[in-house]
Amino acid sequence: MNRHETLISTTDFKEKLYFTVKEIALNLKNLIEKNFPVLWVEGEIANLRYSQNGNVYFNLIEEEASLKAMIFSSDKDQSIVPYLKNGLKVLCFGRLNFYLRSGDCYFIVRRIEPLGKGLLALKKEELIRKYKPLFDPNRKKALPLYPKKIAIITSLFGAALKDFLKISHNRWDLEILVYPVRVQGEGAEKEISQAVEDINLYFKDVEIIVITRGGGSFEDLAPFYTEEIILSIKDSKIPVVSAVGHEIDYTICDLIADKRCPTPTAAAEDVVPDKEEVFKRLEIYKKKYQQLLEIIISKREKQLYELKLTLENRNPFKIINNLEKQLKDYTHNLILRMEKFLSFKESRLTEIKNRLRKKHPQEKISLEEERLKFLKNRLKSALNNFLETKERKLESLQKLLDSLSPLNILQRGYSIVKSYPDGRIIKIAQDVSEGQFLEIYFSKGKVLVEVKKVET
Amino acid sequence: MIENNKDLNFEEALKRIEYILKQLENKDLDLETAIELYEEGLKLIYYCEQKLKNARTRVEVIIKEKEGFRLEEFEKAIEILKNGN
Amino acid sequence: MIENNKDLNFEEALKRIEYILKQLENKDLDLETAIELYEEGLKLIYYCEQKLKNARTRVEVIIKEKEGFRLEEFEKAIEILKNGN
Amino acid sequence: MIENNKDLNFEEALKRIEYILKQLENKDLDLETAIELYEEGLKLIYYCEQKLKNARTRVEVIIKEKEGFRLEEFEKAIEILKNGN
Amino acid sequence: MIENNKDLNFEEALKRIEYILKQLENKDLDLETAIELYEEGLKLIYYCEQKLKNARTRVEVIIKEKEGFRLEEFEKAIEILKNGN
Amino acid sequence: MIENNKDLNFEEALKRIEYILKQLENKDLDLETAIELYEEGLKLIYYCEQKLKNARTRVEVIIKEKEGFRLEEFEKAIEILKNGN
Amino acid sequence: MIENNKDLNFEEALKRIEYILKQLENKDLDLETAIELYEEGLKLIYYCEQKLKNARTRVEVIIKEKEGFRLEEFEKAIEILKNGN
Repeated sequence: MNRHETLISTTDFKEKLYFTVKEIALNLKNLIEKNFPVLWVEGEIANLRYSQNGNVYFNLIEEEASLKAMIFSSDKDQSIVPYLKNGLKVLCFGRLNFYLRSGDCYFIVRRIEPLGKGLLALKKEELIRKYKPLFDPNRKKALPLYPKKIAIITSLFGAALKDFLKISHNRWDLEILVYPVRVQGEGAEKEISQAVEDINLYFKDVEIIVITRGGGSFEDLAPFYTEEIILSIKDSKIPVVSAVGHEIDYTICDLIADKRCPTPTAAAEDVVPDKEEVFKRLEIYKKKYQQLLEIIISKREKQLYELKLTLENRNPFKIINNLEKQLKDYTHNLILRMEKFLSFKESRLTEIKNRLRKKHPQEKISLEEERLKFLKNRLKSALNNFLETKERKLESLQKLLDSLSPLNILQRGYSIVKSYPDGRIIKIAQDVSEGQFLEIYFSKGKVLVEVKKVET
Repeated sequence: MIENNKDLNFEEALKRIEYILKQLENKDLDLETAIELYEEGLKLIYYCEQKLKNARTRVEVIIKEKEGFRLEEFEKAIEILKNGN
Repeated sequence: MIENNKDLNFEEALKRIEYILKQLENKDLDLETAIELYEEGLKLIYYCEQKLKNARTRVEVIIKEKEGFRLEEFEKAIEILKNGN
Repeated sequence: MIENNKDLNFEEALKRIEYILKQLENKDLDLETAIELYEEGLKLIYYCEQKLKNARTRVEVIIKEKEGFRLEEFEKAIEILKNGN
Repeated sequence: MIENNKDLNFEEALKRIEYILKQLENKDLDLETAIELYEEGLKLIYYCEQKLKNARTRVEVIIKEKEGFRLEEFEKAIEILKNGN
Repeated sequence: MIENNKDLNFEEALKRIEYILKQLENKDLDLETAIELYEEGLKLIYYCEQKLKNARTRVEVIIKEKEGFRLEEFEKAIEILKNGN
Repeated sequence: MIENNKDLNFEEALKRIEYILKQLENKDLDLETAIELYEEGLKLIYYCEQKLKNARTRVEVIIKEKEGFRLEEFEKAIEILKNGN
């Protein structure tokens, strides 16, 4: 601002009607280049572009104002160019140059410094962008929890080492190798990278590498923002712990390392296990073991006891008792059924006996006796009838005979004369001789006569 | 005409009597014959009467016998019956 | 006509009696035969009466026996029955 | 008609009695047969009664035996039963 | 009917008893068979009772033994069981 | 049924006991089997009790041993454990 | 289960101890296994304790020479480097 004022005051306008282009251009060139031999300009980069010939062009702007700027390829500050980008606020060092032919005024930049974040931040951002895959948390190696050997890369005389050793002293059964390096200044990053490579190559039994240093200025920490650090840590087979710089700000080394600790003290606490803590843990484990085993055994004891009770409950006595009862029932039933069977048979026999009794032949005998009596009577009466019939018949025959008796004529007065004693019937007198006896039959009675005389 | 009447059984006797009665009904019958027939008839009738009387007596005897009967006797009787027949 | 009456059982005897009765009802029967039949009939009746009497006695005996019975006796009886039959 | 009754079991005896009862219902049955059947029936009934009496006695004996029983005796009994059967 | 009862296990014996009980409900069963069944039944029941008595004793012995038990004895027992089984 | 119980570990023994308990709940279980199972069960329980007792003793021994422990001894023990296992 | 414990580093030992703890948290763990694990665990814990009791840190400095590296005791190294530098 001060320099601007000076420029205006020294440029006195000469009274002239007109100027030629050349006059005014030369005048401007003179005015600008004379008044601003070298200067620092603060502004924001815009319209950044790279030309074929390697020159870099951009505008420096501030609100409405803009200044064309360029870096010649021969001049350009190689370390910064990669970090340039639109919108970046920078402080540029250089001189103003007016070009007659084009009438342009360019600020020829010799050096650029970022404003705000600073160069380290820029570098960090750029390196992060470049090696993005390497910062993937998944790539990070796990640290052995109980290392036997670790290596520390640090300055032998720094406070960091003192702090680290103080914490780790007899904290664990551990071998600590110190790899002394410079931790600041030109080329320190090369020593550190070399150390990482050496340890990887020659001390393979080292389990953790710790890179540490105390806090310092940006300049001091510059080695930890280098590509060398990234590449060596990336290639390390041994996990790397970084405890570099500020507690708040992470260096590139912090980011690429497998673990970052804010301070050397914290690193020691993190990397070196605490035997007291492990003792405590083991003590707890012991107690837990005891408790858990007790639970297991008690559970089994309880379980077994319950099984025992159940088994005793299910002893075969119950079955035996039931079976005995069943057998008693069987006995009872058997006797009962046999009794029933016998009773049935007895009642059946009684019934049959009664039936037989009813069939007693007595009845039949009586019946037959009756029948016989009847037959007897019939026989008697039959014979009687027979005889009576015969008698009656005989009687009638007799009567008939009587009625037909030749002697019936005697009733009428006839008589029958028979010779006597021979009884011949005398039908004619001739048959009679004198003196002969004759019997004369009358109807009633007869007489014996002697023939006196025969008349023929 | 009159055969051995002893051999004549009751029925034959009766038949003979009936025959005699038929003869006697003949008016032309010779008196002597008639008287002979008549007498024969009378005798046959008597004979039959006697037979009947005997029969009745025998029946009574049989009935009486039965009461004094024993099984042995019965069997004897059976024997007698068999042989007697 | 009368067969061996020992073989004659009760029923046959009765039948014979009935036969005799029928015969006797025939008026043309000869008197002697009638009497013989009568006698046979009576004897048969007697025979049957005896049989009935025996049966009665036997039945009474059976009932009495049964009360004093023992199994051994029973078996003897069975034996006797078998042989006796 | 009576078979070897020793071989006759109770049921067969009962059946025989029932058969006899049926026979006795036949009116035309001969008296002697009837009496014989009746007698056989009575004897069979007696036989059965004896069998039942024996059965009862045996049942009681078996129960008593059982009370004085030992396993050894049982096995002996089994032996006897097997042989005896 | 009684098979070799020595070989009869408890369950079979029970089944046999039940069978016998069922048989005895059959009114047509022959008396002699019934008595045989009855006797067999009672003997089987007795047999089973003995078995139960033995079982009871065995269980008691097992329970007593258990109290005086040692692991070695247990292993011996296992051996015996294995062989005995 | 009892396998080589020497090879039976605690858990298997418990399972076997549980199996036995389940079997013993079966109403149709044969008496002899029930007794055998019961005996086996009791023996298994005793076996398990012994195992538990042994376990407790062993735990105590382990704890005591630990007190007199040296690292070398530990490594010997490891050796023994490895071979013994 | 126990691997060659000689080769067992501290971390593995602790892991094994923790693994055993997790196993023991299973209440249904087999008894024999539980005791074995318990014993192993306790021995491992003891092993770790012994190891820790003797825990020391040794600090050495890597000194780069023309032909490789040399390890130097810390104090001495400081001396050397101070003077040499």
